[in-house]
Amino acid sequence: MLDISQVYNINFLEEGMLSVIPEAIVIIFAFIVLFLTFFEKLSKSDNPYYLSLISIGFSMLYILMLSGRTIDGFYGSIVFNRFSVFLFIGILFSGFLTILMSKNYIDNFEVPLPEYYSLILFGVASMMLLVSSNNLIMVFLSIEFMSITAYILTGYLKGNLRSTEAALKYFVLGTFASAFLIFGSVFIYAATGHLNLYNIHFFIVNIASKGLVNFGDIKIYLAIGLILFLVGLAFKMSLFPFHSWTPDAYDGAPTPVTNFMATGVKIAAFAIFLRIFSLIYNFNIMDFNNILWMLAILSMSFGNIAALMSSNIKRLLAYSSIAQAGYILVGIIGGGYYGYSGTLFYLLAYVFMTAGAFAVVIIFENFDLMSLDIKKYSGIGYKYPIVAAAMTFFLLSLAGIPVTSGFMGKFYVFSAAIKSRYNLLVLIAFINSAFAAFYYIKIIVRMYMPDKEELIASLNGVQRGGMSGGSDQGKPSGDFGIVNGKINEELMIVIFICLFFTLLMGIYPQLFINFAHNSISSLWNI
Amino acid sequence: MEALFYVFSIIAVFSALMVISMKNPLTSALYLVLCFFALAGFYVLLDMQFLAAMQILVYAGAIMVLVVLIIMLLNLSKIKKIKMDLHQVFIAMVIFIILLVEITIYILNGSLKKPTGIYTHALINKIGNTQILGEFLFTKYIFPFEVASVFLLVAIIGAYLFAKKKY
Amino acid sequence: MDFFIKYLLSILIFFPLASVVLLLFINKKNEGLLRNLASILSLVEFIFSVYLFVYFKPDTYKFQFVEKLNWISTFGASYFLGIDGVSLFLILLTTLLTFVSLISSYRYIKDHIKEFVILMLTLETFMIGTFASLDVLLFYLFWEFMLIPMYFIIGMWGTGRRVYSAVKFVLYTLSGSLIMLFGLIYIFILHYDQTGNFTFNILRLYNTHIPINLQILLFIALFLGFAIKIPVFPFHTWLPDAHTEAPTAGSVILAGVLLKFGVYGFFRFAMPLLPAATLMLAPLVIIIGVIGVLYGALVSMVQKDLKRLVAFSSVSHMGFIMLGLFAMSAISVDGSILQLLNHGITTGALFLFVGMLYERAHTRQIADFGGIAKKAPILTTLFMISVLASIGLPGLNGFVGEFLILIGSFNHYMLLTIIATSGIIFAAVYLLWMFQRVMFQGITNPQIESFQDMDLREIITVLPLILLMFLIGFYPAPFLERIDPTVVHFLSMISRHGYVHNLIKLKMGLSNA
Amino acid sequence: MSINGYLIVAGIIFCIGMLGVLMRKNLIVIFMSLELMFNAANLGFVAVSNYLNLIDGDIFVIFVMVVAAAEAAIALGIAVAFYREKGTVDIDKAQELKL
Amino acid sequence: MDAKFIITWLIPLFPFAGWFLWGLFGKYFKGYSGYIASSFVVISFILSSILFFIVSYTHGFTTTLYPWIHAANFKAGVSAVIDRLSVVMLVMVTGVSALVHIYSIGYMQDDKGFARYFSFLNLFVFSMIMLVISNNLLLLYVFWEAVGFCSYILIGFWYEKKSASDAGKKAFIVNRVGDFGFAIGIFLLFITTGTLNYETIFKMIPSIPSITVTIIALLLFAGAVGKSAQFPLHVWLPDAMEGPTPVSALIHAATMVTAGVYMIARFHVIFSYSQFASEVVLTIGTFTAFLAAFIALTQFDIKRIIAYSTISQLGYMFMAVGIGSYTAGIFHLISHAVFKGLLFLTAGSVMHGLAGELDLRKMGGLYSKMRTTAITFIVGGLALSGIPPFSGFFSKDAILADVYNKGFYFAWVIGEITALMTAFYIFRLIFVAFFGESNLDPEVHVHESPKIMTIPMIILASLALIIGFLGIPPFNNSIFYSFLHVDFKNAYNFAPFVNSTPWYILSLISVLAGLIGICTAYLLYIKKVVNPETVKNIFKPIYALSYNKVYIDEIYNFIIVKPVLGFSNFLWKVIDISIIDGAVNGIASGFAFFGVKAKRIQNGMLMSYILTLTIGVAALLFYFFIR
Repeated sequence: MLDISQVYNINFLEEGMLSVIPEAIVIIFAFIVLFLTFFEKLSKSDNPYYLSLISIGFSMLYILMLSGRTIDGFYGSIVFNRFSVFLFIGILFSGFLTILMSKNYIDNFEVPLPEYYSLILFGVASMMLLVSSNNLIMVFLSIEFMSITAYILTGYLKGNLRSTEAALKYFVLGTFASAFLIFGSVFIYAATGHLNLYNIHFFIVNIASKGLVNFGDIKIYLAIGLILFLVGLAFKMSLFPFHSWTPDAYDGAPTPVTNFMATGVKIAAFAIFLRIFSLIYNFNIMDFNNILWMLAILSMSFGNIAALMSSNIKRLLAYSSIAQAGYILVGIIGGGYYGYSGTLFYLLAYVFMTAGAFAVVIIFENFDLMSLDIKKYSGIGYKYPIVAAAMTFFLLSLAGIPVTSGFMGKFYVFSAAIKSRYNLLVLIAFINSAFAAFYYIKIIVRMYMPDKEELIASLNGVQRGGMSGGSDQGKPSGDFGIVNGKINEELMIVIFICLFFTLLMGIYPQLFINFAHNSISSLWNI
Repeated sequence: MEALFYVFSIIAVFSALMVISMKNPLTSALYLVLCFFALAGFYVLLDMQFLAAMQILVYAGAIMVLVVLIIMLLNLSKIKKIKMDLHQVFIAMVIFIILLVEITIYILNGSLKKPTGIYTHALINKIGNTQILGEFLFTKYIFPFEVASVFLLVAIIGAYLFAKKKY
Repeated sequence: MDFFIKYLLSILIFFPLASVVLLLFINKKNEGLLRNLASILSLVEFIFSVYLFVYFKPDTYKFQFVEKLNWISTFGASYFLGIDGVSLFLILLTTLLTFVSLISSYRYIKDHIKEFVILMLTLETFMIGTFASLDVLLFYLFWEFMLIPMYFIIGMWGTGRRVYSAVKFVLYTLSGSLIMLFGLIYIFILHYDQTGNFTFNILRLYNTHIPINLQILLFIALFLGFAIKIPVFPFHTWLPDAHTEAPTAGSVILAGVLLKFGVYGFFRFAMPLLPAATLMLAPLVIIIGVIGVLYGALVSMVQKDLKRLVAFSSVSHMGFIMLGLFAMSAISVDGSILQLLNHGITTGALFLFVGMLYERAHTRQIADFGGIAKKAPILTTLFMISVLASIGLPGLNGFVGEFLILIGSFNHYMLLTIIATSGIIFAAVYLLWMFQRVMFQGITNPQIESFQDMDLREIITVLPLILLMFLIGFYPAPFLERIDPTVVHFLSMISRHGYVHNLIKLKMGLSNA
Repeated sequence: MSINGYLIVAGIIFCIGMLGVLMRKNLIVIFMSLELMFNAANLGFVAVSNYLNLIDGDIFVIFVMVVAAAEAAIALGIAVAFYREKGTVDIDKAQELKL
Repeated sequence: MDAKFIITWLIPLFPFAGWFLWGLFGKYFKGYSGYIASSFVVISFILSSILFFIVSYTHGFTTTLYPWIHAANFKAGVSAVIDRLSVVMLVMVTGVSALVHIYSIGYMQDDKGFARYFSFLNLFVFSMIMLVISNNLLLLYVFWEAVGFCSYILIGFWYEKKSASDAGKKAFIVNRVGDFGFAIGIFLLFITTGTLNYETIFKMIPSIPSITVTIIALLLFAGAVGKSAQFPLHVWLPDAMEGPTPVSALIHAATMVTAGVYMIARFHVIFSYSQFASEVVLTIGTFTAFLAAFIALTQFDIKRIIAYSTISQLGYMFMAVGIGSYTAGIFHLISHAVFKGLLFLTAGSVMHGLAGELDLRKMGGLYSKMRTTAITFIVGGLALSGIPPFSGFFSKDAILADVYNKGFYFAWVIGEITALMTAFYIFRLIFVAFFGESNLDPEVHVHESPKIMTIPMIILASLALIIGFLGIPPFNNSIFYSFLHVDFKNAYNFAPFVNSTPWYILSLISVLAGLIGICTAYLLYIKKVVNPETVKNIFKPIYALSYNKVYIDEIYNFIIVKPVLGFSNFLWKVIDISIIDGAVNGIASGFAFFGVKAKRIQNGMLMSYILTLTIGVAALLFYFFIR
């Protein structure tokens, strides 16, 4: 008779609990917000919104207190280290900005508020769990957790056909990809006998270096497992050809949720991929670098080319996010200290520039579907100069023009790849970012250099009729972010935060680079 | 034992095929239940009676009932009308065959790690599979277990939000 | 004062930016104040830059006014500024032309004045930064962001197909500079591989040892970036469009300063970093340059649009500069650098005049003009001086540069220099022909009848440029004596590492083949 | 029975599930196909676990079941919501979002 | 600072100051600018004369104003060489200029651009002075171009006339073609000698391979061909007559066009070391002299006739320098400056009196109406025809005698024929315009020019009468020769005398040729022995050839201008717009095309999304498979 308590240290609570307190804070607050549903008065007011913001703040505070420590919790299911801290901050920022921009957006729709905010908080928690999970079960569970909140949030606008359809597509595709992920885990498990990432890592390093087992035999299982697992992760990272949900889901989802998906989901997915890649993939099992190489090129090329002809701003940003995923992947391919920290840096930069862009999208969105057309942006450079200037900066950052974080990020990951002599890859990436500038500039053109008639139309506030989004008719037709000609404060706060970080990371990135470096150093700190 | 394996295999594969080829989703659902039973059989063969029971309870019992309920809830005759597109079926078959061949070849060519664990057939039978699973679940995997509970709560909220007629 | 001189470069870079902040607080409606304040601030900036000239020690190649601060220590990038004889004048040119173009646009720019002056001053910051930075990353930062204000200036205040031109300008140059960035990063990585240190300090990167075949590839990468900016012959097609549609101020800055960056890039980066490739590929570059000389001249000849003609003439002039730079004799490089300055002054002035014509007649078609000399003698005289400077008439600035280029290149590339020299004939043909059709002959267009001569503001606009034309033409010594030590050191850098020996072998091989 | 046999059966069921997702248009059937895929993975886990004399795989199965159950709830919720708006569960009718 | 320095640099300073003053403040000076400008030039003339005497009684010197260009090992300063050659030229240039300035006051009286005119004229004088005194090739080149530029703006002075601005442009461009060769010559000289300073170059010439010297000489000569309007670049000069007549007198007769001759004389060391180059100079000179005279025979525009005559006379000068008789060349240059300046001024006077009429066919009988003009014109004509004792006789004869005695018989024969034709065409002009019946437009009020114009004419006429006597005794004993020869002693004597035919025989032949020409003209146009029309009909093809200027303009238009313009259009329309820009835009539209395709992948069909995903999986597995 085996006493399991002897095998495993039962006394896990003291240390282990510390490692999940950031998540726990968020989850507890999510519950509190959820309970507000029971009190009609409370749920109708702004309470859920403020509570959510507070929870993020608390979690952030706690993380900063804890930062620098490395805690393995729950028998290695969860790892809290500087790597997670970096990404926690990114995710919490993503959640924070999403909540900020939701306030105004969601108020326009008659939807229950507590559930919405609690779902966002659950989403944040699930992403944090994903980032810190150290076990295939945990990875799978958190991915599903994260996805399911995303599905629900995507379809949150009840009665809006686009929202429901987006949820439907996202759900089917997401689940399909998850199936590959678990099926892949089967083979990884079969080849290594472990589910813990560190154990798998040790197993691979040992057999690779010492030849304890016939590596060639299990290599096939390992490879097929890793490929199928990669499919599941690549789906979340929206790499071509696993990207196909991205434009539709981004398009149909409520814009704050789109932002949440574009920033939070993406960095969480990239973070866990980075961890798994650095622990497992990167050991000559097969040339995964080549696969990623191709995925990166395909993603950036497809994303950019498809974005060229898009006229819907959300779809355009979706395609752009596919391309950005390609760029980020370049950093992972570049590898090493340099490449991984570059990836983290880029991810953080990506959060701010994308969130900023989506905040601007929200400002000019309304119930009319045409408000998402880039024609809507005609002449806003003159009407709302600050917003337009900020938008310009975000777009330039996405395009990778200097003085913005986007440039520094690109520079960082690309130079890492050159350092590992992926010359062709970087060259293609550079060419890509050159012609990608076209569609970002297309929007800037609209904002500042509209055709005469378009300008007149936009100045007169004439709305174009056309496809209207389902049952939204009869709702007030003003833009969401603009009340009496003034731009909503929360959105302005979002824009300013994003602008601040976009510029800071572009002009003085050293702070963030140090941070990213420290984080990466904990990746091997097993 | 081998014979049982083959029997279960044939049932499982056949019923799986029927699930995807039946026009009536209700029939498909019933075949799916059959498939789940076959899988439960496998689990018994693999010393995991607890899992077999779970399989039947959770899948055949809960999920499938839910599915059938939904099929009934939605207008069945309308659902039945959805036809397959031959063109699409053809492409799907091609992809299916390619993937099947690839996966089979890999599975046949590769081999697993040598067994290293201590939970042999004898040990499992000695302790009892339910007890082992329980011990693992509440010690080593306690955290995922807890997360799963939150996860289910979120799913409940989601289902509630989706299925509600109006907010 | 000590402080002022010590941090003069930083002050020069950030003064316009500070001005922008100041201007942000001024009400958009207060157009007069915005204009005047911006002009005054740019004048102050110009006066600051004159200090640079005054305190510059002419007899050394070493970088002066050096400032160094840690910036991104991870990449070894620092806020590293310094100027030598070449960048000194380019900075002076920048500040002068910014001032000139700001006051030139009082009439041309009618709407969105606040945006305009802000963009102009922002542009100035980045242009000066590009010339002053000795750190590759910093350089690139300034270099690339420069596109954005320029893009807005073309796109927002341009004419005709302004959006097309602006976008073409950005995409064209962006493509080039990204490939260039690739090359620069590669060198940076190579340096790391050799020394184990990340550094973007250009002075240290000069010591990177790069195998010759790699050098050639890298040179091509850098070449693309710089050549598009210059622009050199097959990559020039953005230039006519951008020039033609840009507002006057934009054209002036574009021709006067932005085109200089390509040559400056060659001078500062491509050539000293990749000496072997430079020596090997110099004949090819020169051939391209000479083709550019003739091509630009011939195509100018048949242009119907004034601005387009001047734009193509830039292609021709830039060909000369490339010839001089890559002939790599001290005289020709001196000449090239001087010609760089001259081209900025002359073509800047030409664009100013074309702008004045456009403001009055609302057309740029040569055929629509004629007989202006009678109505506007001052305009005619000053325009003629600029045209003659562009032709390279002795006594004006263009001649000194061109002559030095040609006489310096003649020794090494006799035939090509002769071909290039024939460009001076064509220059006379197209510019004089244009001048004749525009300014002389009888008046055919009724709009010309009400043509007004230059007012005081316009005279002030062009006067500094005209005076410079004469100054450089009659007394280029203050310029050349500052350029010369830098150039001599530049050439000694190219011929370091014993590459010259290999080159001679290579050249012989080429001539045998 | 050798472990490969179980894995091949799992693979076949997985592929069949995938085929179902690919060729069916009925949302409900697609969902059932997805369940098939999940179950194939489950079978693989149990078999591998048994072969390696380990338990972790079996635990994974439990979590997969949890996820499957949760997803069933979501899927059917979405199906109902979609049906309410479109009057069908034919996914080809989901055409609002394109290009 | 010594006196020489000050005097030397004061000479160009005055016209330079004049240029600035009239250019910038012309409108405040009004009519006075003419007088002050003239006095400036007169001061320059006086200073030049002082310098002349200084140099005559001491020796030449060089003086530097400031170092101009100093780049690496390339050095060029603004410095002057003052020797006998340059002072002679200086005196001539400033003298003729002063007279033309004075004349212009009257001629340009009513013109709106009065101040502008004097500004440019002063600029020209400045440039010409600098050209003459420059001490290095770069400076020479600078002012070589500068005088070209002045010629450009002065020809196009009446810019409203298209023909005038065209002519100016043509002059500039054709000159540039010559300068192109000149510039390359300078480059070559620089790389072979390492300097552009005259003295150093001349010292090094004997040690340079003769082929190089020949090439350099030919290239430099190309510049001279352009500037001095020799065949084949002579086409600009007749057109240049669109400018104001005093300009023609000054620039296109007396000074600028002779710069080529001066330049060859200045570089006699180079040319004399290359016999081939010198022979080319001789050939071109001879041919041009003949060709221009031939064309002049049938022209009707009086200024053009004189212009062709200038080309022809310049041909004589080139003959002289081509055979190494540099002093003879310079002598003819000086005397030609005087009598040709005179001819132009008188022609201007005629125009002035006839309200700008130039067509010979609309004149006649002017002698009685404008006597001073007529007499001075005839003096000029006689000098041109080489009739003693006018200056043309001495100078032209000195050249032809040298040509004969050095053994270039063919050139001599051509020269004599040309002399005959010269006398014919100039007297044709005189007889038709001043004598015979009047074909004047009755509305024109013919009047003699004011004093301010006639006095310079009279001065020039008297100079034309006396200046020739500098040429006695003939050949190497003359005053002029002995004065100037000092400067040419470094020349290599490549063409020694082979004959010693006495001067009086040769002179007789020349005078005879001149007289025959005059008589023929007299017979044809005064006596009307034969109707000129019949002669014209007899020699119809030749007449047409001459009348149409040997079709050279047309040929140039056909073989150069049109192809170049066509090629340029090709470059622009095809290479630039279609190919390069087409490729750029093609790339862009290619991306757009793929963009549309890529959007099609995203067609909203869930099935196709799943399909892409699955294909991706299959491909990844397949990739592993093929490894």
